[in-house]
Amino acid sequence: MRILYFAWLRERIGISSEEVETAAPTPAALVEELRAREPRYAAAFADTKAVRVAVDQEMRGWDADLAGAREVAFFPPMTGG
Amino acid sequence: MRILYFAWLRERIGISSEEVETAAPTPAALVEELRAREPRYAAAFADTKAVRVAVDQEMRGWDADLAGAREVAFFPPMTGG
Amino acid sequence: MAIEVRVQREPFDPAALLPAGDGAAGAAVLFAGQVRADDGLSEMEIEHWPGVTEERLRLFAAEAAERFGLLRACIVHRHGPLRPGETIMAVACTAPHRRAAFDGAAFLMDWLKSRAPFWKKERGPWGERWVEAAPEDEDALGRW
Amino acid sequence: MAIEVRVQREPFDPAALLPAGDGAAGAAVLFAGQVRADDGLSEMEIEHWPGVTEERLRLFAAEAAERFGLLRACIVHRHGPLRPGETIMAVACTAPHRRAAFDGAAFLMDWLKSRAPFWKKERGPWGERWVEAAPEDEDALGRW
Repeated sequence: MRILYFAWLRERIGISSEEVETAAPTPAALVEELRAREPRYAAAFADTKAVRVAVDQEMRGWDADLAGAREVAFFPPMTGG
Repeated sequence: MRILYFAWLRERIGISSEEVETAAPTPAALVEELRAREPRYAAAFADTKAVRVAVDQEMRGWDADLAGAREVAFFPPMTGG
Repeated sequence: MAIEVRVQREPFDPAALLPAGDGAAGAAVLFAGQVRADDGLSEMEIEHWPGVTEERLRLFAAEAAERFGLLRACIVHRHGPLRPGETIMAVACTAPHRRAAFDGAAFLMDWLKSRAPFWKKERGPWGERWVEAAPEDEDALGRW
Repeated sequence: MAIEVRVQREPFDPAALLPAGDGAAGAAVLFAGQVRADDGLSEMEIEHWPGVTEERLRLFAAEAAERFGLLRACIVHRHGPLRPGETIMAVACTAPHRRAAFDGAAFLMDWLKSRAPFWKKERGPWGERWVEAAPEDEDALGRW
């Protein structure tokens, strides 16, 4: 599965995207896996209330079904314009 | 007193302004005097619901006090923009 | 706070009313009104009340600037004959944030439509007719 | 109904988004957002999600066109580094009448602020910081 990071999540984790092997059923479970990997992930996902999720480019909740998903993106609330 | 006419009032009466000698106490009374003068005034002021009044360049009602007024303007509702 | 009002016979470029960014205005809203060719309209003629028109527009602009905290309010309105597609008038407002700039421009348009001494006559295949005031333009003032 | 969306690094002239009058559009509204020099800000950097951003903006523009009966909706948004006074983005809408053009532009701005994948970082005497989403921007969506 491809994972994308934007804005301060990208900065804290140090990469903008990566491919991971995971069977996480939800974004919440996926974040738990990432947090356990390295401190920089734990730091980036310390407060998930400030993080939004898109699954295959659609905004989704933390308990969305990741079965069949090819891409998950994590980012702070958008601030365009 | 100076009287101004705009838009279709100007067209129907045939002039854009004139000086009149009048002691009319209100715009309503002034219009009665004008109506009595000539058919073109009677035609222009046939329906005063479609006419607005400004006294010394301020929007006023038909029973406004004309004492001391130097200028009265008659026109249809404004349609700018 | 800067106010600029022009009532003129000559064509003008509405885009020229957009100011260069100055680091204070985060938002600029420009409205341009153009002559529509409805019902085969061939010409529109705008009459106004010289002197009084400018004074009213300056009052509206000052009121909008005060009310919405505008940094700049600019109104240009043409009179005389205009063809379909030509720009009749334009309003430009700048403010620190977008809501004020939008509200300033919409407020100015609503007031200008029913309270500035302009009258429009249309010419077309049907001859000529004076444009009547629209009840919704009067109603629009109610929201301010 | 025409829709145009551009996301680009290069500066652009917002005034160029105003279309020439075509006899159908009676009203054109142009919004331009500019970098404010608040708190001594020296640079803003805009990150976005290539591909997805454009797709979202096209969706918003199509929704606005449908909802308000716009004749044309155009959005240009920059990414990369910007200086105070520079134009970040602009939205232009045309419609037969003014209310639709105003509503179309305000709707696009509100959606773009909170639902298009852009993130802003500011640099200044205090170092650098990511701009946090404003609760009032989220609230603004409620009115549509």
